[in-house]
Amino acid sequence: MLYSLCFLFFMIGLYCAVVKKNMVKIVIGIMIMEYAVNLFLIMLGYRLGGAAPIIDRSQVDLETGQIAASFLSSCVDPLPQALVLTSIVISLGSLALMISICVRTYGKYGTFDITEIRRLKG
Amino acid sequence: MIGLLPAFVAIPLVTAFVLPLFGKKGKGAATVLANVATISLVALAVPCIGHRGVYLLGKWSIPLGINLVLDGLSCLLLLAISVVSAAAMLFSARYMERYTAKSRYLSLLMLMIAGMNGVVLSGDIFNLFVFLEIASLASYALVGFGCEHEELEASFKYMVLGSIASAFILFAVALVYGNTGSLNMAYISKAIQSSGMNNGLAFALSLFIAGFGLKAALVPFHAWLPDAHPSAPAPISAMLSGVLIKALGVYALCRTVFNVFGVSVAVGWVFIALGVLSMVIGVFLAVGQWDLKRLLAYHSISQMGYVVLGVGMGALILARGGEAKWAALAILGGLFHLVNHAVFKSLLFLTSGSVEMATGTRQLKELGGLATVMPITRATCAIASASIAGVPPFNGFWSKLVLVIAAVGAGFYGLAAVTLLVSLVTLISFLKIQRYVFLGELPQNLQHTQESKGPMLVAMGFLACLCVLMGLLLLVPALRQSILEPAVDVLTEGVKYSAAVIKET
Amino acid sequence: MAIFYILMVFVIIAAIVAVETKNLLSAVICVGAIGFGGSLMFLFLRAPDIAITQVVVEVLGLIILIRATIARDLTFISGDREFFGVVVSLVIIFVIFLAGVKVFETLPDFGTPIFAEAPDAASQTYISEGLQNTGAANIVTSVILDFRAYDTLGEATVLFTAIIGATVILRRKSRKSIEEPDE
Amino acid sequence: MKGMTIIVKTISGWVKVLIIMFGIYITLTGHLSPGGGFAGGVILASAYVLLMLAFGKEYAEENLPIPLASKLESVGALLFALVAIMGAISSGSFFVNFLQHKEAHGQALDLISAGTIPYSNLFIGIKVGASLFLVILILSSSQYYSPNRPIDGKEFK
Repeated sequence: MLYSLCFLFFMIGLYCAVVKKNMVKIVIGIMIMEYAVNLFLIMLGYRLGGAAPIIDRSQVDLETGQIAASFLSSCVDPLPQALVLTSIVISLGSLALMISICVRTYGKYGTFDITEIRRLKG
Repeated sequence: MIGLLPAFVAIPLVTAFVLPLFGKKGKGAATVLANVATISLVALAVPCIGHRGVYLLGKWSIPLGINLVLDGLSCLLLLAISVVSAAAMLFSARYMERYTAKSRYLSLLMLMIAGMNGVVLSGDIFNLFVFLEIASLASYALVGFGCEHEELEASFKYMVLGSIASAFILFAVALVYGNTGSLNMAYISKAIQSSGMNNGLAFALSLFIAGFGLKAALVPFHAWLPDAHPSAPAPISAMLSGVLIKALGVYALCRTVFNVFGVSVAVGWVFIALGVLSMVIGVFLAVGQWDLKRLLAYHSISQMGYVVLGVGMGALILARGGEAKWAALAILGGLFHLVNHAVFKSLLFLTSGSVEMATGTRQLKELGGLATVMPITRATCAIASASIAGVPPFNGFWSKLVLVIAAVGAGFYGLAAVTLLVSLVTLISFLKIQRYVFLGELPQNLQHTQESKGPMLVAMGFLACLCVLMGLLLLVPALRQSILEPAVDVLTEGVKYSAAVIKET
Repeated sequence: MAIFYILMVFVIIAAIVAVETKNLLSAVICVGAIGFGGSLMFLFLRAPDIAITQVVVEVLGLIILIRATIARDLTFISGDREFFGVVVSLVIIFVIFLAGVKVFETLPDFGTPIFAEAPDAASQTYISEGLQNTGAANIVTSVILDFRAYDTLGEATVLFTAIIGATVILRRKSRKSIEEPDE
Repeated sequence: MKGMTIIVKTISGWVKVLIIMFGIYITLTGHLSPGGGFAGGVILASAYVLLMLAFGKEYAEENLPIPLASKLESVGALLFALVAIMGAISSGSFFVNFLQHKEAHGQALDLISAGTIPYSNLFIGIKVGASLFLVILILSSSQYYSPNRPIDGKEFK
């Protein structure tokens, strides 16, 4: 059910990116899609009543390097978190580039309306 | 050789990081450095021929770490990327003098090369996504490099569709991870083979096809290409049409479909449908164009259709359990056309850049009679046009011939007819280019046009020689067995990929 | 469990408002609400690393977005593209959504991650041997900077590319005038 | 931009120290607690953005000129790539954590531990901080505000 809601979230972003004609709105739509994927990835790794994947001193025997069994059986999946960290930064980068293009286009055309920004045919 | 694999990414990356440090004064040094980097990439790519192997980054065994995989298909793409990028870089040395911020331009171009090399070498699906994003972001910025009205508009359009494609791909990666618990392509493939396809994986596959199809500009997803490719500076158009859509689109598509998910009849038909649609619609839209670069861009769509058609026929025959030799031949035709297209289309875009630089326009109706004033450009353009139209003995002819033979042999007579028809229309539209650009009356305002000089001619001449000689790749058995056939084997072996990669680690 | 549904509904409502509101600035503020809601969700999903990064990235992202919208004569371009296109896109999106909803049945239930069952999932090893092998107590850090450091290099490069691209797009003068000597 | 009132200026003068310290803390303890180079770098950048908003663009630019920020970005990225290449030189494969498992290199859960990870975090922090500061500075240039004013000089003729 949560997964489906997450997919609905993704689709709202897609709708916004495809249908809206304001450039900033389109950017917002793409941001929403990226949020949805990030959220979905983290949900995939969640364990009910789980623990964050950070070991503290009480959970590890520093002499032998043994990690407490309770931690092993309750830790959430660290891999999707690493992926999402990467993908958040990627989306920040593409946001910066996209907004620069929007700002520069605004400087040229004087509008954010893509139906008026139509020099190219087709 | 395998130990040097990360250098394919490291060299362009480090060069790209260093280049912005050169200010305005160091422009010459920056150009030299960038050219040295691309030429060293060619020098690295050539010894890769015939090798295959797996490189473990950080010495972590897979699936813990990330691996780089070199096999026939990646080697083929590496060769194409390094050759075309060396030519484009050489061409830029003089062509880009018209623009400001040259060192940043060179840096972006290096980043694009690094991204493409990363994509073709990666053995990890998420890592593939990351490098795909590097190459895509660099290309969005490069399309808008001129900062004129049309360029910014094209760049925005391209960026929106590209970002949607990226989101699709990332969602598909998430679905695959959720279903198999692995990100390494070999392990994903192993998990799929043991548990079989389910709805989730099928949906992920269709998202992959949509996402990579958008990056490859196959026909229902082609809207951005005719705007983006003409708007970029000429060497970038050459890179985009020549290798970017192949490395990010077709290569990634083939890798995921053939080696990770495994072929099926449905996927084969989808490929064939995409291919035929791209071929036919692309070429008929191209004939009506009067803008030189826009015409070439529509032909890119059409020619990519050939590649996808060949690969799709192979997939269909393999999935049906038909005769393996026709499947191999169809895939051979597709992949051979991929490299050929990389060479002749980048050459065509470079000649269009040469024409545009000399005359200041690229409208066919304003041009004419350039044959007398620009003989070398004219000669290279004629060679490339003959190649793309499939005139013997140039390289385009051989790949189209192989495709037609494979289609007839496997019993797809309709597809063979479509291939020939599209080839004919291509010939007509390139006769149109020759007629309007190089023949006829030289207009008054173009009387003082001069031939391009120096590195631009070297780059064009180099690619033109390749166009003439590349038929040998097919005709000389030793070359065929060391370059083309290993690439075909990667695809025909299909999901055996995973066992091979896991064994080699 | 309930908290996830509450937050999820919250972000969806914020997304709908962001999409449908007429004022651009309100849309941007709604994006902020989505981001912070998502960040809270990450916190409850036991991903503190992501929550921190999401919050700080959200702040900067909002500043970037607001810079793009404020101080312009906030044009109220709402509205959609031509009607036919909208209907077709809506139908396509709805079909994809219906197709997509089915596929989530194949995933393991929420709260039982795949790596606990899959035979050769890497995550199990990260948890049990990550500290020993890399020395980092934060397993996410050990993954991004040691096991999958190559990804992180790529990610740093993406940011580098985007910034170079932004400086290139926003530079003052893009072409040299023709009169200037060539060399 | 002229900056804001004296109240804002005084408070942000205090707060910036806290933010910068927090950013450094987050960057350096990335291997022990949540955070890391990216979050820390973004926090450092946001300290400068605060200065920019409160004191005006010129003040922030004096503290970190654009060419310097651009160089810092390249250098940070280069240093991170260098960590990878050092791994290749010392252990034969890119990204080997070559400092881990050295005898005198600190115990797990100490500040100096985990081999190359803290250094990678530091370099990424520098790179991300510089680049995000740069992008906001560039985006906030007012030259693109008015659509009717010719902005590119000769381009508009």
